Amino acid sequence: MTRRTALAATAELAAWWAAFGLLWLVLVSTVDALEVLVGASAAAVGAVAARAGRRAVTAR
Amino acid sequence: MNAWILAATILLGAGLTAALWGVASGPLSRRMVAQNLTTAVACPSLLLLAQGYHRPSYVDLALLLALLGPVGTLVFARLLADELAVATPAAWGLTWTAAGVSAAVVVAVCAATGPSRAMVKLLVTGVLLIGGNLVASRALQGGFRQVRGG
Amino acid sequence: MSRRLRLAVLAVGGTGLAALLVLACLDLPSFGGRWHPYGEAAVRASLDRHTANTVAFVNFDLRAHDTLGEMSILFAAVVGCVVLLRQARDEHREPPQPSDVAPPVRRYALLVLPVALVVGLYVVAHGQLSPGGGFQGGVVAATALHLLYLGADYRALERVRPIGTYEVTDALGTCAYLVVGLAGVLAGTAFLANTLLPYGTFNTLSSGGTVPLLNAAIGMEVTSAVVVLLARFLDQAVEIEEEQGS
Amino acid sequence: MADAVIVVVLLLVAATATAAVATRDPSRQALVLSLQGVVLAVLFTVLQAPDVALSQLAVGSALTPLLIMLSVRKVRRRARTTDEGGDG
Repeated sequence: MTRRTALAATAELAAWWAAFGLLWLVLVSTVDALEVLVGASAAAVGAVAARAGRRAVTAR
Repeated sequence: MNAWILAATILLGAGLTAALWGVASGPLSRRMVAQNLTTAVACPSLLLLAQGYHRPSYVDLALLLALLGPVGTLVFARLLADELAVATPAAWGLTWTAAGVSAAVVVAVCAATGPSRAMVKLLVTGVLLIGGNLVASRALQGGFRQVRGG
Repeated sequence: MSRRLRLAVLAVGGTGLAALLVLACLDLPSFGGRWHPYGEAAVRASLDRHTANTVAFVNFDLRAHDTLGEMSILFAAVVGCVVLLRQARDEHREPPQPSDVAPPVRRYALLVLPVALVVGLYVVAHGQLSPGGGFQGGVVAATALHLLYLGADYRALERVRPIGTYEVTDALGTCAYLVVGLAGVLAGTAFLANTLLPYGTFNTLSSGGTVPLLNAAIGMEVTSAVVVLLARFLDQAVEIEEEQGS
Repeated sequence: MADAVIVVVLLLVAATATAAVATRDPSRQALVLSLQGVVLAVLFTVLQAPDVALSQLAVGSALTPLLIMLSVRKVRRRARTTDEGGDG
């Protein structure tokens, strides 16, 4: 993995992570510190799944 | 009983009766279209019911149905692809009517909620519902044409 | 036994059942009444322990033993399914053909997969606050993964689904539930008693003592169990072929 | 009057269940069954049991159809291979 692809991968993950973090904030009713922490972890799982899914389909 | 629940009752009674009639008789293509219609009828009704009972947490039900309903239709479209290839269902009029009804319900419920995060959640549900409905209709019309054995 | 005799026996049994049902219905409290002794007791106990969703309180605190039983049933069912649907000696695997799915459908599947996963995690995490819980969220999260089969093909799904990991996670989730239960015994109270953790602030993620932990364990168990179950069904339906002439 | 929605949904449940029993072909039956899952979820919602409705939605809308349709496909494929094996 070259530096360029690593950068692209990080950017893709960060974009998905931000999108799902926002989605989590929309879903919950009250926002506090623990909620944000759990939301960030869930968004990270979602970001990894999104990238893995895209790669599984395109890389053939 | 308030106007929201009345609207939900009428939508459920008329829409699901039509869906049942379509799904239980006729050729496969008609049954598939009716099965897809189920989501488009039940999900707005759940939004109306959540508003009618003043329970914002019931919106989760509509959100889940908006996500999983089209997935159910995709399951049938994918695994019955050989049979669907013979007689392709075409019901874009019905699909756009359902999308219009969904959009109207989402706008009405949003207007009653007022600008807040809850409203954004309703909008997300609406987008997932209408987008899912359109994609499921597309999938029924040869979305899985080349699938054999897989 | 002739057909007439069988019908007569059926009629006698049916009449008796109908009579009993009618008798039972006459004694029921009226529909939608205000008198719910068990409900009121459960709501009071649930508020005592700062659990906003009374159903989650009943499932994971008051009747946590029942949930343990239900979880064991699912676990045993999945183990049985894995044993029954394994690849037999006279069968071989044929790699599934790649399929050609319409681009809009594929894009939709790739987008909804992570969205449904995040929503599933949300339903699991908020089990003690809003409708939902480990079972519902787990099923949604597991269904989300299979969008890869629907939107692409089975090979794409196999690439992101290491089945061994899910089998281990299934067992780990089951163990986690038991460990939380046993921790109560070690702390000096009883198995699955919710006296271990502080009850927290009402209507926040950390409220309800051990309820969120048990919820998370169930979510983990159900997600992996459904993935393993569907993997066996998909293997049989898509990959495994019987040998010719066997 | 307030219970009108419950009556409507109960009638729908009865009609859908009858239709599911009356359908013979398993794949057509799965279609009716997925409709019945949604109707049952609506029934649980109007009876104020959203947790149960959520379970019904999660299981009934995509998971049950997928399991049934995969089983149907396996059985059909098996019938086809045995036919071919018998010919050869």
